[in-house]
Amino acid sequence: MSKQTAVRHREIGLSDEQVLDMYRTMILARALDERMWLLNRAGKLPFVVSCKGQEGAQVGLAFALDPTRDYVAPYYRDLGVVLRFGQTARDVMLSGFAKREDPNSGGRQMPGHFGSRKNRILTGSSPVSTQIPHAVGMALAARMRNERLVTYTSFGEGSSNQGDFHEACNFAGVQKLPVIFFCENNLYAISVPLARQVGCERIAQRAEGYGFPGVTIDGNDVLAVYEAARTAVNRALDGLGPTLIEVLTYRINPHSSDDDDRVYRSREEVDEAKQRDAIVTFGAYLRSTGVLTADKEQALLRDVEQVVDEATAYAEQAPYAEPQEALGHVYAQ
Amino acid sequence: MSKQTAVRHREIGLSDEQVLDMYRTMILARALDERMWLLNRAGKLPFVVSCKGQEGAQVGLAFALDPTRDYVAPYYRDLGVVLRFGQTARDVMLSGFAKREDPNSGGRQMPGHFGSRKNRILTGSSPVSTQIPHAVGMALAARMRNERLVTYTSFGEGSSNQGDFHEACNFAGVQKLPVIFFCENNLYAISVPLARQVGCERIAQRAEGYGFPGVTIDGNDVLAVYEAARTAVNRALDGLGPTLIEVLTYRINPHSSDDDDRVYRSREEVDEAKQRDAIVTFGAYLRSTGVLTADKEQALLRDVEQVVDEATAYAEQAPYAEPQEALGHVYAQ
Amino acid sequence: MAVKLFIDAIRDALVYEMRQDDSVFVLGEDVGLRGGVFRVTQGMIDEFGASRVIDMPLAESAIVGVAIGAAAYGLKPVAEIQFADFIMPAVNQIISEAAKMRYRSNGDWSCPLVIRAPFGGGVHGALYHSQSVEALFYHIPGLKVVVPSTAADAKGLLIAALRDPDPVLYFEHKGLYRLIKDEVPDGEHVVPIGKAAVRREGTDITVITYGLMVHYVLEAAEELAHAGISTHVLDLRSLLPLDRDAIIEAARRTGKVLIVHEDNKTGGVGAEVSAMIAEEALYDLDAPIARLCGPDIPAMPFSPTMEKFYMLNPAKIADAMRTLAAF
Amino acid sequence: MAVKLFIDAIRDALVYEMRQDDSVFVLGEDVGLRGGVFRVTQGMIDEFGASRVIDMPLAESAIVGVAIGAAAYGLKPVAEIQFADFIMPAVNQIISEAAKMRYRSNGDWSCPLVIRAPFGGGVHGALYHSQSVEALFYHIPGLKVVVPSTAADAKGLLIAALRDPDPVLYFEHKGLYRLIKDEVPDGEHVVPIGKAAVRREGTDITVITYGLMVHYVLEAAEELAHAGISTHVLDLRSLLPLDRDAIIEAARRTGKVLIVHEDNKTGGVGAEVSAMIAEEALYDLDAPIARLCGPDIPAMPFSPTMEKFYMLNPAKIADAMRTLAAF
Ligand SMILES: Cc1ncc(C[n+]2csc(CCOP(=O)(O)OP(=O)(O)O)c2C)c(N)n1
Ligand SMILES: Cc1ncc(C[n+]2csc(CCOP(=O)(O)OP(=O)(O)O)c2C)c(N)n1
Ligand SMILES: [Mg+2]
Ligand SMILES: [Mg+2]
Repeated sequence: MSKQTAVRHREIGLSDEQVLDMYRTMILARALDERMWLLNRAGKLPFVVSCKGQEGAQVGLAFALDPTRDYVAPYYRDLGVVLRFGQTARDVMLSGFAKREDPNSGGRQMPGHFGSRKNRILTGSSPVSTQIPHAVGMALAARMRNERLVTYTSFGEGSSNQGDFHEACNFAGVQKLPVIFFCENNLYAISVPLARQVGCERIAQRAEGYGFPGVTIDGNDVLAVYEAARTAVNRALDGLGPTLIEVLTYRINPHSSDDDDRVYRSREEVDEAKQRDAIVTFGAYLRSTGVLTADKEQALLRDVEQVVDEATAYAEQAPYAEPQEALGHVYAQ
Repeated sequence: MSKQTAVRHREIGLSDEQVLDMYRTMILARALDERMWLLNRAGKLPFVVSCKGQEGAQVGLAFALDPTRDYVAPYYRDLGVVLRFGQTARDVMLSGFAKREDPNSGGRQMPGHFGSRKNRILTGSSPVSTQIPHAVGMALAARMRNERLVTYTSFGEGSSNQGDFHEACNFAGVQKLPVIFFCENNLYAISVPLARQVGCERIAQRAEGYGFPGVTIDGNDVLAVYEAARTAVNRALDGLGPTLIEVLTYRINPHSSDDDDRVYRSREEVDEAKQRDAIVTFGAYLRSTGVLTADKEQALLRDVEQVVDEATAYAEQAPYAEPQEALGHVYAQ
Repeated sequence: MAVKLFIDAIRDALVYEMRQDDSVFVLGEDVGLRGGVFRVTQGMIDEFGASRVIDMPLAESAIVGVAIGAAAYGLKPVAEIQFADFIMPAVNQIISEAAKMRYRSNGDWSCPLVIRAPFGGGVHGALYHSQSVEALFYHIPGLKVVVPSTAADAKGLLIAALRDPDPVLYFEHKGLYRLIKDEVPDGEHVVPIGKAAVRREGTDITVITYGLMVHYVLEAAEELAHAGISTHVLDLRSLLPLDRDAIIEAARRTGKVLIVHEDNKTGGVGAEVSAMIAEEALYDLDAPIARLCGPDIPAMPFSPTMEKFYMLNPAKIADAMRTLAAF
Repeated sequence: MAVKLFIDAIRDALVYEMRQDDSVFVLGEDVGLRGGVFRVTQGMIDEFGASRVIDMPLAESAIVGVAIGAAAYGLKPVAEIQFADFIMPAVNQIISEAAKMRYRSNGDWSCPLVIRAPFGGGVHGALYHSQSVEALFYHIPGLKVVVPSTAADAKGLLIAALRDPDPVLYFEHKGLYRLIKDEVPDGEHVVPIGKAAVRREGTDITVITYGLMVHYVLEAAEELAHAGISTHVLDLRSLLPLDRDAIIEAARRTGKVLIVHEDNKTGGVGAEVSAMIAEEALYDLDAPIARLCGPDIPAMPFSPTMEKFYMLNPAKIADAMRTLAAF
C-alpha cells in the first residue's frame, strides 16, 4: 500500500485511535462469531447466525453514527453495529446461550435478535424487513420531539424485496426523515443469488423511486463506507432526508448454523471472497500506515481472546430463566 | 391543429376506423360514467366510482392490447379498458345496479370491481394493488404454457406505494415476464396529493429498481399512450420483459360518489384539467383531421346515448339475486 | 354530560387526549384535510397541524410499522386504517411486531399503539367495506381488542386505549357512527379495557354480544319482554381480554345462553365465549349454548337482497331468542 | 406400501402429482438447489427444472400473489412459505384474494392454490420459527385448512389438496418431519379433506386433537390404558372444514371431552370444537369440555427451560386426561 493512501483515514478526519478502535470492533465481532460457531459445532449452542465477512462494512457505517444520540434497528448479522452501540461480549454470549441475563431478550429469542433500550438498539424479530418502518417511525418521532438525531436500519439485499422496505422508504422520502437505510448486499439470500433475487443491478438504484440518494460502496473498504455514512448522517441531520447505502459484501459462512452452502455456491468463490475480507485488508492497511504495530496487534488479539473467553465462561455458567418466566411481559404488569 | 399532426395516427399505424373506434370507446365510457353518477345522485345507485378524465389514457393503452389474446387485471377506474375487452354497456349497468345478471359478480361487488373470464378480465377486489402480483402470475403461467401474450395491470399512483406493487414488479423484472404495469397518475389518492404520497417525482422512476424501462406519458395524449403501450407490448412479446407506463392524468370527479373533493382541491384546478381532457382534445384532433365529421359525430353520440339508455332500462328492471344465493360459490359445488 | 353521536364521541376522545398529552398523534389515509373518509378526524388538522394529524401514503403496513417505531420511541400514535378490511396488509406488523415487542425484549421495549378501524356491514359496503375482522386478532396474546357499542363507551374505551401501555385495536362499527347517540360525560371519562357491561337485566335467557348487535339484541329483548320473556344482555366491549367473570356470571344468571355476532360463525369470538362457558359453567346450563352469527361465506355481498340476507337484525335475533327461551 | 418418513411422504406427493399433471409447480424461497430449508423439495429441481421449481425473491406476498395469478390462469401452484410464522406478510393475498376469488366473481373465476407451511415448536425455533398459525385461517370461508399427523396422511392430504378446486392451506408440523414414519401407500393415495380420523377407540374419555399432538395424546392414552382408563382419540386432520359429525360422534362416545392443541388457547381451534359440542351434544356430556393448549403468550421462547414450559408433552396431557377421567 503506497504512502499516498497511507494517511487516508486522517485525510477523512479519523484519528489513529479511532481507526484502531474500528479495527478492534471488527476483530471482536469476528472472534465472537467464530467462537459461537465453534460452540454450535460442539453442540453447546443450538443456533448461530454469522456476521463473518460483513464486519468491516458494519463497523465503517456504525462509526459514523453516534451511539449516545442515534437509534439503530439492526438486522441479525449486525454484530459489528451492536458492539459499537455498547453491547458487550458478555451480552452477546449470554444471548448465544439463551440465558436469563441476555439483555436482548432474556433468552427468549435466538442470537442475532438484538435489542436493548440502554444501548439505543430497537428490539428486532425474525420476519425480515419489519424493522425498516420502525426506524422510520423512530425518526418521525424524534423529529416531533425536536431531537436532532439519525436512525439507522439494515437488511440484506434479499430483504429489500419485501413490501415493508418499499413502503418505509417511500414514507421516509415523502417526509425527508433522518434515516439511513443500510443494505448489506452479500450476494445471497440463503441460497438464492442476486440475479434471481432482484430485477435490478444494484439495490441503490431503488432510492431514486423514493426521492433520495442511493449509493453503492465496496463493503470491504471500511473507510469508504465510513465516508458514505458520514455524508448520509450529515444530510439527515441537516434535514435533507434519508440515504440508501448499499455495500457490496460477502457472507463467508453458510447462512446460519443450520445451512449447508455447498449446494449453492462453489468453494472457489468463497475462498476468493476471503481474500477480499475487510479484516484482512483493513488490517494490512493499518499495518502499512504504522498505526497497527506488531505489539499493538498482539495485545489487541490477546485482549479480544481473553474477553471472548471470559464472556463464554460467564455465559455458559449463567442460569436459564425459570420455566414460568415464560408467562411474563405479555402486557405491562 | 396543423396538417402535419393531422395524419399522426396514420403515421403510427392506426387507421381512421381504429381511431374512431377508440374515440367511440372513450365516449361510451364517459357516457356510462356520467349516467351512473346521475343515477347515484338520483338515489338509484348506492355507489359509483368514476373514470372521468382517464378514459383517453385507458383507451390509448387498451388498443395496443389484443382482447382475444391478452389478459387484464384492471383497477376500479378502468372502464375504458374493460369496454375494449368486451364488456358491454349492459354489463356495466347491471353491475351498477348490482343485479343478478352482472357478469362481474352477480351483484356481489360494487361497480368498478371488474372480472369476467370470457372477456379475459381477471376478477378484482377493493384492497388496492393486490391485482399487480396476479397479473405477474398470469404472465408466468402463460409462459409456462408457451402462450405468447401480454398481461396488463393498472393502479393509481397512490397504490404504487403498496408493498404488493414493489414485490410484483421485482419478480416480473427477475423473470422478464410479459407484463405491462400501467400507473394512472391522477395526482390524488382520494384527498392526498402526489407530493405527500410519493417521495419521487415520477412513478416511472421506480422501474429502474426492478430492471425494466419506465416511461411517463401525457395521459391526455391518446396516441402517445398508444405508442408507448405498443412498444411495451412488443418488448413483452419478444421476451424482453415488463414495462412500467405512467400516464399523467386527472380525475375530474370526486374520488367516488361518497367523496367531496372541495375540501382538498380548488375548483380552478379541476376546471383547468377539464380543458385538457382527452375527450375534448382527441375529439378536436379527429375533427381537424376530417376523420370525425359532424355527421359521424352526431351518429356516434346518438348511438351511444341509445346504448346507455337501453342498458340503464334493462339493468334497472333486471332482478336482484335471490337472498339465499349469497350462500353459493364459497367453494366449488 | 351531553348527548352525542357515536362518531363525535370518538373525535372527542382524540381531541381531549391530544390536548393534554402532546405525545398523542394520529396518522392514516386522508385523516388530514379530508378528516377521514367518515369524518372522524374532521377539523383536527386545523387544531393540531399536519405534524400531529399525518396524511399517510397508501400503504397500511407502513402506517402501522411507522406507528410502531414511534410508539417504541415513546410517543402515542393512533393509526387509522380506513376500513377494517384493509388491515390485512398490516397483519405482519400487528401480529409479528406490535404484539410481541414487549415479550420478545423481556419487557425492555414496548409498543403503546392504538389502531382504529371502522368495521361491519349493513351499509352497502359490499365484500370489502363490510367485514368484521376481530377474530383474526382476539387470538393473539400481546394485543388488546375493544369494540364499543355506545357513544359513552366509544369515548371511554378510546381514552383507556390511548393510555394503555400496550397495543390496542379499537374497532368501531361504521353502522353506529350516526345511528347511535347517548349521554357522554364531558372531559375525563375512562372505561377500563377488559370489563363487559350488563345492558339489560333479565332472568329467562342470556344474550352475549358486542358492537352494533348490542342494539339489535336490545330491540329484540324489548319485543320479547312484551311476550313475557326476560332477557339478560351482556355487551362484551372488550374481546381481548374477554371478561371471563362477567361471561360466566351472565351465563349462570339464566342458564340459557345465546351468543350473537355479525362476523361469521366458525372460529368467531362466539366460539371462545361458548367454550369458556362449556368449560366453567356447564352444570349451570339449561340449554345448549346457541350462537347466531353471520353465515360462513367469504364476505357480505353488495346487492340489497344478499346483504340483508347476511346481516342479522332484531327480527332474526328475536326468533333465536324465542327458540332458546322455549327450550 | 412402504414405511416412510413424514417429510418424504410430502415430497412423494409433490413428485407423484407433478409427474402426472404438468400444471403443478412449486414456488418458494430456496426451494430450488437448496431443496427448501427442511429439504422437502430436495432433488426436485433436477427432475422438473427451474421453471417448475421456482426460487422466489424474499417476498411472501408476491409468492402467494403470483401463485394466485397462476392458479386463476389454470395452473396448480404449490407455494411454500419457509416457516408458517412468515405467512403474515401474505395474509392480505390469502384472505382478501385467494379466499374470495370464486365468491366475488360469482363462480366465474377460481383459485386452485396450495400453500404449504411448516409450523409448530419444540425444535429450538424460538418466537418466530415455532408458531402455530392455523387459528388465523380456519375462520375464513373460502379457504380449506389441513394438518396431517401421519406420513400416510401427509401424502394423501397433499394429493387431495393438489386436486382441490379451491385454495388449501397445508400446515406440516416440522417436529414430525423426521420423527414420524409409517406405512405410506405407493402411487395413488388420496385422503379426503374434511374427514377426521379415529386414531384409537375408547370408552372413558375422548381426546380431540391434530398435528404433532396426536402422537403425544396417543402416548398418553397408552399410559392411561395401563391404569385402566380407555381413551378415544380423534385426529381432526382438517380444520376447515371441521368434521362436525365425527366431532359430535366422538364427544357422544364417552361424554367426556378434552381438546388438545399446541397453539395458544384463547380463540384457538379448540374453541370452535368445544362450541360445536356445546351446541349439539350438550346433553351427552358428563363433564365440562376441557381444553389443554399452549399458554396465552405471544410465542414460544428459545431457552430450553421456557420452550419446554410452553410445549405440551405426553405427561402434561396424561395429567389432564386423568383429571377428566376422574371427573
Ligand atoms: C418474512 C421472512 N421470510 C423468510 C424468512 C427466512 N429467511 C431468513 S434470512 C433469509 C434470507 C435473507 O437474505 P438477505 O436479505 O439477503 O440477508 P442475508 O441473510 O443474506 O444477510 C430468509 C429467506 C424470514 N426470516 N422472514
Ligand atoms: C389496501 C387499501 N387501503 C385503502 C383503500 C381505500 N382506498 C380506495 S381508493 C384509495 C385511493 C387510491 O388512490 P390511487 O391509487 O392514486 O388511485 P385513484 O383512486 O386516484 O385512481 C384508497 C385510499 C383500499 N381500497 N385498499
Ligand atoms: Mg444477502
Ligand atoms: Mg390517484
